[in-house]
Amino acid sequence: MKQVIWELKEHRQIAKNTYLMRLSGDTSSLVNPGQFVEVSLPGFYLRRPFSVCDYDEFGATLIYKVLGQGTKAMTRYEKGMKLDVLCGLGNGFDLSKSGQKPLLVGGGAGVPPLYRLCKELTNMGRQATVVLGFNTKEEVFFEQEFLALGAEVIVCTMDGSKGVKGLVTDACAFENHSYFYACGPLPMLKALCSLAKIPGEVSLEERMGCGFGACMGCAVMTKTGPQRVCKEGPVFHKEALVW
Amino acid sequence: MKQVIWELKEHRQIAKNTYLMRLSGDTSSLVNPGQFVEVSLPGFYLRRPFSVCDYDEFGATLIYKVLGQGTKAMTRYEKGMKLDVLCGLGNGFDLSKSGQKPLLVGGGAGVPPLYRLCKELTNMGRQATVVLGFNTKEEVFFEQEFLALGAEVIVCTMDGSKGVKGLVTDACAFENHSYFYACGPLPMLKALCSLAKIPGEVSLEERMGCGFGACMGCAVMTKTGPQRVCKEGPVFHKEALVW
Amino acid sequence: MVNTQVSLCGIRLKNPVMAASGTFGFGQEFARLYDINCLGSFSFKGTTLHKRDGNPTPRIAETPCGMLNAVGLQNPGVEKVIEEELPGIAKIFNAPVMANVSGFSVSDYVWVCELLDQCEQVGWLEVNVSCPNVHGGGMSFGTQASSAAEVTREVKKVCKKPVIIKLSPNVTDIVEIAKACEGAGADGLSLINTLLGMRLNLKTRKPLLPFVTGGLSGPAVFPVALRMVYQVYKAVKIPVIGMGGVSSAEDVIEMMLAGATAVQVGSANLVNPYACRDIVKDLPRAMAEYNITSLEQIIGGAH
Amino acid sequence: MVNTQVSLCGIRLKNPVMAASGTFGFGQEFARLYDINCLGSFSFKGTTLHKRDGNPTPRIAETPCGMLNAVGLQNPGVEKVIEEELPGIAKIFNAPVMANVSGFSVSDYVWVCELLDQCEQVGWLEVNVSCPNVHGGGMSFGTQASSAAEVTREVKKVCKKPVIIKLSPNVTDIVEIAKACEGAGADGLSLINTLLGMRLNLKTRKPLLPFVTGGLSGPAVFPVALRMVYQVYKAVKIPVIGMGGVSSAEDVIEMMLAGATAVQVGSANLVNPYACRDIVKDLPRAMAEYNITSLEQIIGGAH
Ligand SMILES: Cc1cc2nc3c(=O)[nH]c(=O)nc-3n(C[C@H](O)[C@H](O)[C@H](O)COP(=O)(O)OP(=O)(O)OC[C@H]3O[C@@H](n4cnc5c(N)ncnc54)[C@H](O)[C@@H]3O)c2cc1C
Ligand SMILES: Cc1cc2nc3c(=O)[nH]c(=O)nc-3n(C[C@H](O)[C@H](O)[C@H](O)COP(=O)(O)OP(=O)(O)OC[C@H]3O[C@@H](n4cnc5c(N)ncnc54)[C@H](O)[C@@H]3O)c2cc1C
Ligand SMILES: Cc1cc2nc3c(=O)[nH]c(=O)nc-3n(C[C@H](O)[C@H](O)[C@H](O)COP(=O)(O)O)c2cc1C
Ligand SMILES: Cc1cc2nc3c(=O)[nH]c(=O)nc-3n(C[C@H](O)[C@H](O)[C@H](O)COP(=O)(O)O)c2cc1C
Ligand code: FES
Ligand code: FES
Repeated sequence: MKQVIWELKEHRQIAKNTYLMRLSGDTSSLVNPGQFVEVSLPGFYLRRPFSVCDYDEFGATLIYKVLGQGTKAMTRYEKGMKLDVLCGLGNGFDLSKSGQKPLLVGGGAGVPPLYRLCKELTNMGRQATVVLGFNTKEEVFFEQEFLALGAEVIVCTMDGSKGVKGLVTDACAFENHSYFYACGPLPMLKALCSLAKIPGEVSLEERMGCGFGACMGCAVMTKTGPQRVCKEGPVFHKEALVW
Repeated sequence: MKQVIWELKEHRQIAKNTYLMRLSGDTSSLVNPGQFVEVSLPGFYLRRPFSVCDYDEFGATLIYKVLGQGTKAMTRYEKGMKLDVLCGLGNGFDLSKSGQKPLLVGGGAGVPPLYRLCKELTNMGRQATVVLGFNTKEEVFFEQEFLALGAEVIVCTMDGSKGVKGLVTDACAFENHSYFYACGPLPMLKALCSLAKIPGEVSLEERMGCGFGACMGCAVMTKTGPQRVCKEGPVFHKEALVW
Repeated sequence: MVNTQVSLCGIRLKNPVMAASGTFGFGQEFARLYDINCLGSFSFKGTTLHKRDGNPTPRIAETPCGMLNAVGLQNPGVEKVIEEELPGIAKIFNAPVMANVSGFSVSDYVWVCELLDQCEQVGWLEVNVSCPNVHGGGMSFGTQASSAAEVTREVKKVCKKPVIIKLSPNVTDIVEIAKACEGAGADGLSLINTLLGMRLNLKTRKPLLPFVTGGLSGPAVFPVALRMVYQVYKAVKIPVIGMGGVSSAEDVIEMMLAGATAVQVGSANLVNPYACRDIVKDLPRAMAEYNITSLEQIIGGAH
Repeated sequence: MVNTQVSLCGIRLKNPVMAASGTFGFGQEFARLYDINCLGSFSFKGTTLHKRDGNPTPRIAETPCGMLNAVGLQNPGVEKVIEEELPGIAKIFNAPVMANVSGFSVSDYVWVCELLDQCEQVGWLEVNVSCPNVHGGGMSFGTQASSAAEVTREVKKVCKKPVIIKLSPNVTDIVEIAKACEGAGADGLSLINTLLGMRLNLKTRKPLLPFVTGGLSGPAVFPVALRMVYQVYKAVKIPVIGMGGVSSAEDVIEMMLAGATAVQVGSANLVNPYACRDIVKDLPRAMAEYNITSLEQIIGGAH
């Protein structure tokens, strides 16, 4: 973990209520896809956690969905703004377990960290299948970006306005894959874990006090006792969790 | 009173710990010299009161001294910044009483409102004498500006590093004037009022809740009972006050 | 169309938003800025039997997301309020107002309430047993169940109009005091008054307020106020008026879900003179966002 | 040269800045970021007799200038703390630490304190009779003078080290409770723990925290904390540790002027992991600004 100042270089809406921020600055504390950052928002007491969607040595990309007051305020941030960020938080995904044909499942605001994951897996020569779930066509984002990485992409929408109609679970052919990675709303993750016969890991969300392990605000129950989403997580093995 | 948005057009240091802000926007609620505004500072709960130093139909000038956290934050405000301002507060000075040779006495951060006052008095053909008091040479500001209005200007410094050494009271020749106007620290105002045999009026400072008469936070005792500095003041006749 | 009406002790309000006592004077300053008839009502400045000049200044200090005040109940006294202020209010506000009353003895409260109860414009008496800014004042009544109940009981004897007791948050168990007031006949409860706080002046190294302590208000206290409204709503049957840091339409909704029948806006008026109007204007949008069609239906909805 | 040293119950601290319990874990996360030996000391996570998994999540909510927590004393239990955490602390911190203790019965407190009292690294026992986030937990002890005194008395019997009682701000009269603890033998007092607060989730219309209420901390509570430190300092002879919203060197000075011998920094660590270090670094500048040459000399200076 490292406290860094990032400058907002690009900020645009990419789907309904969904924005992309490209930020420049020190990313040296990022080591795994699936790690996250805690962004300090002027006028708000607690920092906001966001997964790193992608990064290089010069900066990182975040994608956020407008959910409450903080993310609403973020939409007004302008190019050139400096953001105080705790970077390199959490464990991230375990690339070593992927097998040859990993399945990546993302729902809504859970899609961003899968992009970096997919990129690294593809670079390792894996053939990733990406299932992206949204409520409706207007919310879909990053389909093209995943395709550009060379992944097979299946889009699902709840209302059927695009791609497969229904839940991501309806579109997951677990039997064709050896391992899965998932990030999204809790009900989606629970459903996936109970349906999937294959091993896999999921990235959890929890309201956080600190984001770096100090406050015990974000504990989730695991087979070995409570663990911190921000420190031992956000990625947990399917088998470790006690829902 | 009117709530307005002013844009910061110019911002520079003019003396030790002393800054000038030129702001553009609606000034239609200003009617008298000596009125003040309440500026909302991002990140601070209460607004900050500042006297209007000068204005025209396009904007106003404020001069502030760094005193605490809020004014310290203000020094970092950049051109283009928009400020939420309650404009046109308080009564202001009574021009009609000035006589031909009014005496204007300002101490430190109390100098700004005297500039507009002096300007209006000069425009009315009065011959103003302005006594400006500061701690030291580095804090002196607006001597030239008052001279440019055609006023006689006497600068005093406590340490004698510029002009008359000592208090403004040492430099006030009350006998040559029919009326005085004063703004500055409370001890200075008290001393003036007790020394001056001539009539006059003083502008008071008080910590404020609202600045427009709603909270009774700023009351000062007068012969007719407690009165609000923000509403019945900030300018009070020497005789009205009960120190 | 959304319905913002609520009923408070039998009086219909066009919406639950009221200005809180001590932050709205007698309405005049605000009436010059906007038509205050958009408000459900307002509670006027705390009124005492005799005129009070209040505490020495400074009376105000800033705090993170809030402020301290030690105004000390400066007011012209009940007679002047009735003779001068109420006729003034009649010109700017055409619904019932809430008369906020303070005192230094039970008989003070009784006297003032009896007089104000007879004024046509007064819809409710809001009996402040919780002002922290006067020595030997209301605060002491509001920090004990027995004395809060006594004031309630005696005031009720002389009033025909609904009597609302305004409670202090500076207590171990607000529920106990709320129940005692209900038991003594209170028609409603207002909470919270200010939390007792303090600041120092680092330059002089002395308390910033010559009164030493002051009452903390503003957004900083909202979570404490909400908790107390929630707890008291659960424990009593009479309506609760929620206040403490309310600054937005969302805050109003949160207070009502916690159990408030009406919601007062205090300090927000001081930093944004249009706060009450803005909140009222914004209510329909916020209601739509949270699928609320009638505010009255959400009262206590979080329980 | 300015002198930042203070003495707390006979133990010399290089400066009065300590991290507050529950916001600094057992120091490990922070030791990875900076050398925590720059701190006066720190109080480790509230420790109970048996291991506790804490409350269901969410345990954290945001408030204006502050936060609510309902962690519920998640900790590995006193034995694991002694076996695993204290040796861990030994590697990163070479001054005495403060052992924060919670319990659900007087005997709980006694057991845990007795065990921790024997640990070399422990300088003081900080007995938390004020945790609002456990049902039937410490809070009930801290809201009554008699039970707070009882815990104090029993714990004192088994401890050689200074016993500091951590008080709850959710009381009508903190001075009464402080005096009761002093009378029962307390060597010092820590205040304040969190104020009881609450938030709702407007989308679900239910309490945001499944525990319903949470403890309010952060800058929002600073004026309340300062007032209590001021009041308690005036009433007792034992040292007071001040906390509640402290986030800057100026806040430390304000707390000390009000009467604090040492000052704890809590929530600030969570939003700025370097908060304690930054405050310590900034102290000499702030002292110079307010003409302070020795911090020990300003304790209670506002009285
Ligand atoms: C590890 C992690 C990674 C995340 N990555 C992303 C991402 O890449 N893109 C994205 O859009 N969102 C992401 N989220 C969710 C994101 O943090 C929340 O949407 C955001 O904090 C909401 O802030 P707000 O101010 O708009 O909401 P408000 O409800 O106004 O916030 C109030 C408080 O609750 C917290 N909070 C509210 N909702 C959530 C939530 N779902 N998860 C965690 N905290 C919450 C806020 O952080 C804040 O402290 C992630 C969350 C976690 C824990
Ligand atoms: C009618 C009026 C006109 C003023 N005009 C000017 C001016 O033209 N130029 C100038 O430099 N200063 C002026 N002042 C003083 C100015 O308002 C304060 O210096 C400023 O508010 C300090 O803010 P701060 O955040 O730096 O101080 P802090 O001490 O951090 O502020 C804390 C709180 O105290 C209040 N406060 C602190 N000092 C004062 C004070 N002396 N007077 C009133 N409130 C105070 C602040 O407004 C704020 O609410 C005027 C004050 C009044 C009442
Ligand atoms: C300047 C000021 C003066 C107040 N005067 C009174 C009063 O006279 N009577 C009263 O019952 N409450 C008084 N209050 C308390 C408010 O009515 C309200 O209960 C409290 O401020 C909490 O609400 P808020 O956070 O919205 O301000 C006063 C508050 C402030 C800030
Ligand atoms: C997340 C969190 C956990 C806490 N846990 C404890 C605890 O275990 N024991 C304790 O005595 N106080 C605990 N506290 C209270 C703090 O130590 C401190 O008294 C309080 O937060 C006020 O200080 P602050 O405003 O600086 O945070 C906790 C506070 C927070 C925010
Ligand atoms: S958020 Fe503080 S420990 Fe995870
Ligand atoms: S500051 Fe509110 S009445 Fe003057």
